[in-house]
Amino acid sequence: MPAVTYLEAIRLALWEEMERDPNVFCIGEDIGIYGGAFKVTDGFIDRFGAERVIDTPIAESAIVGAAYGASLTGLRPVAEFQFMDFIACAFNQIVNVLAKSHYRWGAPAPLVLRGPSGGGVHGGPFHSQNPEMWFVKTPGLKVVCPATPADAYGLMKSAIRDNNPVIFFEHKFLYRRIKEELPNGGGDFTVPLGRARQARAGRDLSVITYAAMVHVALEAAEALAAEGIEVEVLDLRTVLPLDREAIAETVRKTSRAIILHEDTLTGGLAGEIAAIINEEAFDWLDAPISRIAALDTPVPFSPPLEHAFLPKVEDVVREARRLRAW
Amino acid sequence: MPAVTYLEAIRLALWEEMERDPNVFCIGEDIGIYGGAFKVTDGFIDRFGAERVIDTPIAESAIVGAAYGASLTGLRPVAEFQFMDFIACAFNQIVNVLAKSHYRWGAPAPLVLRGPSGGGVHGGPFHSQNPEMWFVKTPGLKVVCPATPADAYGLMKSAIRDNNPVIFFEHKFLYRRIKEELPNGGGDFTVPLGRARQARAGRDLSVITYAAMVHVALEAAEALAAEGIEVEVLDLRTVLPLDREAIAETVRKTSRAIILHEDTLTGGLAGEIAAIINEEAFDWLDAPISRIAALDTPVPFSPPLEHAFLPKVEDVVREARRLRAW
Amino acid sequence: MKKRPASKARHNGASRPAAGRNGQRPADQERRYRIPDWRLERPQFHVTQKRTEAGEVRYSFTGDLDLAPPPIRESGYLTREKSIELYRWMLLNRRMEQTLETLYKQSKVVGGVYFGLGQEACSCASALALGDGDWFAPMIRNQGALLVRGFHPRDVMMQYMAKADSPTHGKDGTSHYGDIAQRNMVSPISMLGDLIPILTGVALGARLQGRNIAALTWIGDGGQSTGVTHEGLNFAAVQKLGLVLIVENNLWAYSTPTEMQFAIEDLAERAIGYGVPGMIVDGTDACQVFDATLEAVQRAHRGEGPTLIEAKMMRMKGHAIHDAAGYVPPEMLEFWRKRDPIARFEKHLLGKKWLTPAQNRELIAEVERQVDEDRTLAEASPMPDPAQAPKGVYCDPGCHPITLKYGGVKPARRGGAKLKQSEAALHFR
Amino acid sequence: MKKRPASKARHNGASRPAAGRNGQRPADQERRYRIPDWRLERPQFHVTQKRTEAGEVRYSFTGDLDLAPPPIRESGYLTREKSIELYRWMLLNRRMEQTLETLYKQSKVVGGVYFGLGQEACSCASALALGDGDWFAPMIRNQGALLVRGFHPRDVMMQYMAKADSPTHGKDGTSHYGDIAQRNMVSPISMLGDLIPILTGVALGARLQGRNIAALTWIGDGGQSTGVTHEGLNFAAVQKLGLVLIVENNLWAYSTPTEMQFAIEDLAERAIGYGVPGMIVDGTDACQVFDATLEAVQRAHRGEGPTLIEAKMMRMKGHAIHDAAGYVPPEMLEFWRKRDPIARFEKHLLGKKWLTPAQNRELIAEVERQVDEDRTLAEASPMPDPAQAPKGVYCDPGCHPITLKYGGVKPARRGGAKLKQSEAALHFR
Ligand SMILES: Cc1ncc(C[n+]2csc(CCOP(=O)(O)OP(=O)(O)O)c2C)c(N)n1
Ligand SMILES: Cc1ncc(C[n+]2csc(CCOP(=O)(O)OP(=O)(O)O)c2C)c(N)n1
Ligand SMILES: [Mg+2]
Ligand SMILES: [Mg+2]
Repeated sequence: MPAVTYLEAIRLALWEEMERDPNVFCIGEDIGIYGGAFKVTDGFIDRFGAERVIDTPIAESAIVGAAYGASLTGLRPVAEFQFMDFIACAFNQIVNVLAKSHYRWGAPAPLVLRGPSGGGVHGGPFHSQNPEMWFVKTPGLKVVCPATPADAYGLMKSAIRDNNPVIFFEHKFLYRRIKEELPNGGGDFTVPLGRARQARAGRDLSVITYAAMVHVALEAAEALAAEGIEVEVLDLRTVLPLDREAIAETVRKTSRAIILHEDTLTGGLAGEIAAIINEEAFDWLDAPISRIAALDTPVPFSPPLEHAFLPKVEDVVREARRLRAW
Repeated sequence: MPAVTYLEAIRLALWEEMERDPNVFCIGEDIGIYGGAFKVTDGFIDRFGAERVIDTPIAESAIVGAAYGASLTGLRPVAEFQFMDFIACAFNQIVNVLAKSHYRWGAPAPLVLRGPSGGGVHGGPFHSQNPEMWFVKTPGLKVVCPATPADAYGLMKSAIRDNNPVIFFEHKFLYRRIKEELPNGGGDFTVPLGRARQARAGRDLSVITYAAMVHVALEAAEALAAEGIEVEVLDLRTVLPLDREAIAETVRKTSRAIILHEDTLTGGLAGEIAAIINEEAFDWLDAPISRIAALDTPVPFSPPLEHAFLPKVEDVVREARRLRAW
Repeated sequence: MKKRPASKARHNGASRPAAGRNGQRPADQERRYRIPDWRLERPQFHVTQKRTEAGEVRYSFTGDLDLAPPPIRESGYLTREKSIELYRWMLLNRRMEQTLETLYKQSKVVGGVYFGLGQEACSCASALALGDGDWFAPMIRNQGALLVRGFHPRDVMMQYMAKADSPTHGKDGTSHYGDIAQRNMVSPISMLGDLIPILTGVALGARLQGRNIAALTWIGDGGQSTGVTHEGLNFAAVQKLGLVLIVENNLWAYSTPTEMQFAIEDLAERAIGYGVPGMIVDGTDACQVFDATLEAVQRAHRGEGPTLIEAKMMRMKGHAIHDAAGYVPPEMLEFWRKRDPIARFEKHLLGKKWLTPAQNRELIAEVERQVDEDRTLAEASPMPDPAQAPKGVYCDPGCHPITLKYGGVKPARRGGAKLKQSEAALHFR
Repeated sequence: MKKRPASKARHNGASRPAAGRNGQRPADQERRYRIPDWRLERPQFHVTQKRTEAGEVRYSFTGDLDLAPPPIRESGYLTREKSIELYRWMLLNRRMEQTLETLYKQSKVVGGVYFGLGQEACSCASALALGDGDWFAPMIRNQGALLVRGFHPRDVMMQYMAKADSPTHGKDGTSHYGDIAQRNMVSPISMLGDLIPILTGVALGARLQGRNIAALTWIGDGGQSTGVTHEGLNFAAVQKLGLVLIVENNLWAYSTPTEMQFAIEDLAERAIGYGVPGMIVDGTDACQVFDATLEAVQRAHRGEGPTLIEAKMMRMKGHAIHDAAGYVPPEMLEFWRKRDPIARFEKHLLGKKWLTPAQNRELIAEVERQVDEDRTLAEASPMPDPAQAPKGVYCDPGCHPITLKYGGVKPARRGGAKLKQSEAALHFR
């Protein structure tokens, strides 16, 4: 099997799940004949028909509400947001209806809300956000942010098969920038939700991160290795539920931690992880936990501004040196 | 001046601001003749007329959008949500329009979104939430959560006079349960946004908290004082922007910190504060930071379940003892 | 190239003058739409905010108060037996709510109590018009619908008392519960309008599984202002899904009169903008509600899409038990008290001799017995164990089998389309 | 007690049969509404998803393709001078967008480019109908409106090139900027429909300050499905605020035809459900757009509330520059190419001898010069300084004086009402 991009891995997983389980269907804006703004569902309508690849009016609350309704009849809808920024338009349905469904009245909501998020593509304030924390803050949801094609594939399959509402953030910067061969020779496999992945082993310092920033961390780790600093990179993959053990384990091993995310700093996931480290590995810590995140601003449009906004390899390198010297 | 309740303090501040500045007006559901679900604006329509106390259709996005529009013409709208749970229905307008307004195109949005939040009143999953983290996570907003009548009064005045969108969470459990005399003999005063308040001084341990939990912390501090543990209670008052210095200062003083909030644990403010403490006072810490928060569930309705859900005095006492013994 | 007739029949029977070719027409073209109105009287009310001489702003009222209550409109569908069943549900609905009020006064209720007083015909008759495979999602005033669809008064009572044996085991209160396994009921959601796209989705799910079902929900004159109402109804219309939307126009939304919620006479007019059939019924006339809903349900079963039914009536109590509704002009209550849906239907049944006074007394007594029994059972239920609080947020593996309500999707297998390579939006390279 | 006439005049001139008193009426009562349609032709198109013989799902098209393009409808308001001004704006709009396309091809644009090709009449004529104190908020295809309201082509170009001197200094791109100080323009927002309640609020703010203004915004055939569209328009209708909502029905919403966005013929029909005047114009006819908007603006100024104008036309390019729009049936483009708004208006002006061919050539040349000059200026602007990235999130003290656009609120001082004690909702004790 040839290497596939991150985007192709998602398409493949979605396609295979629709082949495997006729109760999986797609719903969203422009996903039919057009195949979606990013072409994730290109050709799906030809194979599965307009009944299972449903082009909707521009109405995110209706999409989420209808997906939830269909899930109550036993189906497994996969709803696309053209950009994850627009998930804000369905926010109430997600946090108040979907997230509380099982707790309130025992109704599982086996559905997936997916779409492109993230910056670095000069999309500006409305097409670049990382809105995962709105949902990490909401019990009852699961939130997935894959960093690699293999994980995107395996996590998508798990998300579709899960009996809970899963929000699946596809990082649009990665869509066509990274490629890899899928394990298992291209055969079906899943990646469990809620489990982090060691993206690189190291003994001196842990960088805990997810999504596009995994690649920034790995690049920084390369650079730091040349200086003799061996960085361990933990890719969280799922940000709700978090893999507490994996976080504890890496910090207990290295005693120094950087938390890195593309989302803005304040209220970002780094705080949550800092608290977890504190709870699980306080006695192991040899230096303060360092947070590296985007600036606390909307995502600016112009490349020099966006570059200043986003966390960079040199930020990680600098912080790693500082912590090492603590 | 007689002692006023938390609710009366808010009413008074709002009333006085409307008297002082004719460009302040109120907008919301049932706020006119009825005076609002909690009667915060009772009698306002008689004094200020239906023009400045505007009863709207049930349409939270329209309320927020219209308030923002009016603010662009120089007015200072104060929009009421019947329950802050319904702020989810205006979420997109708040995080994408209001929060980004000044950064994107330089338009200040001097408005206040206010309403009752919080549990302990058996309101169930849709009438008890603490949704502050959705907004703390969003740069461009300010978020206020007062714990006392005096702060509610002084912060409301500051919020109305501020040139940014301020979300003002009134804790409905406190509305009529606490009373105090306002400082300044009932004359006009403000409490600055972004400044915490030492609610109790102590040397052994800091409890950092806000809103209704301030009173839980103070009760626990009383109990602990009897055991010789002197607890300092820091009332954050404003949760965005956070008062980093005050947080750092109290932890540097006591070397032990509990962060306490009524919001659910994961993704709650405690994580953010844990990270700040870590960044500002790592070398002072003698024990891991402890987080006490509500269960990671929707707010259950039945009293025994809600009691189990909410953080309690005994939780603080137990954690304080544990940290003391670390 | 086939031309589309300019005045093709549309859902609501809309018609307009045939399009002239390049000919200028008068600027005031008229369009005609059928909005059937089955009411036997059409009172007009008007409530506005006015400053009184004392300088206070209060509601000022004008309206048709001198009308004599009309008879019940004969049903085209209700048999004697079904009529009595319906009457019984209405009695049960009211009696249960009276008991809730008592329980509240005895401080046995947690939180408030919501009532459907004066709206029992609307809740019960519409629910009764549903078929077995159909779905529904009540709003807070449709507690009667729960009974019709197989829940017991004790279920509602236990919810209000937050008991361990309530349908949600204390996790939620009031009529906020549901049942996807047996009764095809989606739990109410406080956020007004949210149920509309959800019920649309239920109908979509069923259709994907090969069944055209009806999916019924209610929305208030106030709640219809929410955006999600628009999104849900429009999507149902575009997809021709069997949503049956009953707009309960009870003249008030909490403290706000309809005049301040919308600028049209009849909410049925909203149907026009979605291209769906819209109509008006008297919400205090059980026959009108039943017939209209039944026809909408039949339309749904035939795959003809959604229907909007505006039911006009009056909220006969405050918003909830805490609300004395002092803002409501008393004349309005007076007017509608003469139109009590149960009294009207009782008179109708007695008048038709479908019910004798003796049978009637027995029925009432039996309903009271049932409610009293249920009340005893409900009170006996314990409060939930606090250890349950953290449980059940997720449907963990094994927690629920996902049941395909209509047997699952049988996909039409098509050609050999294969997954092919694809291009992403270019400007986001 | 004053009775309200049953068929009182409503905004859209709706009428219905007078209410009979307790008399049964036929079940198909007709209602009549005036939806003026000023178009001089009324082509019908119909696009559906169909499976081709090759097994692919594609759009299938039927429609009135054989109509000859109609003349421009004579304006009741546009003078010769104003007409030429309007024509000039349309030329400038198009020329600017052509230049943006060039800049894009030269990789000088950051992100994509959006075009209003074929929609210039709609953007420019509607903006031109506004008065000085009125407000507007463009959507992405209304770049012409920015020019009409006093921005320069270089502003738009610099936005697209993300330059330091662009109106947002690189913080945002495309036509996403605004100006509350001078040009009364609210910045576009990507989330479709969000501008509608905002413009309603602008009109509310002005009215509180004693001025009835018009507040104009546009929404697409696709964007009107969003809930916020409904909430905003309904609120404007209830409050009788001077919102002027131009529904740009350009037959496509990204890749989705109108048939899949709504189930009615004309989006103007939506006006009925809000009780506001609704009408239809040919969006490629600058005179129709101008006159309709002007009358709506005048209505707003008289305090008569909102107006919904549906402008029918065609999106003549893809959704944005990356989109080749292969899904659009080519016949549709062909049909509308013959209705190019600029060519039609040019012919109209030449035909009326309001413009000589020589003047026309000079005008076009001048517009080209202006765009070229602006392009040079725009290209010369530097990229923003990264140090600006963290700045400006908040309006810190002193950062902006809050200017009262219409002099502030002059409250009617009333009696001696004092703040009195009050009760909270009881069941939340
Ligand atoms: C989105 C939303 N906003 C506000 C509320 C608070 N609220 C609950 S019921 C109600 C009034 C509802 O009026 P209506 O829809 O007419 O229903 P009725 O109570 O008359 O049956 C309001 C404002 C809510 N539940 N949801
Ligand atoms: C709430 C929301 N959902 C999705 C989008 C993505 N989107 C941008 S433009 C567009 C199509 C808009 O179509 P229409 O409203 O007809 O405007 P047109 O492009 O035809 O002018 C979509 C789906 C958006 N901007 N906002
Ligand atoms: Mg109502
Ligand atoms: Mg369009």
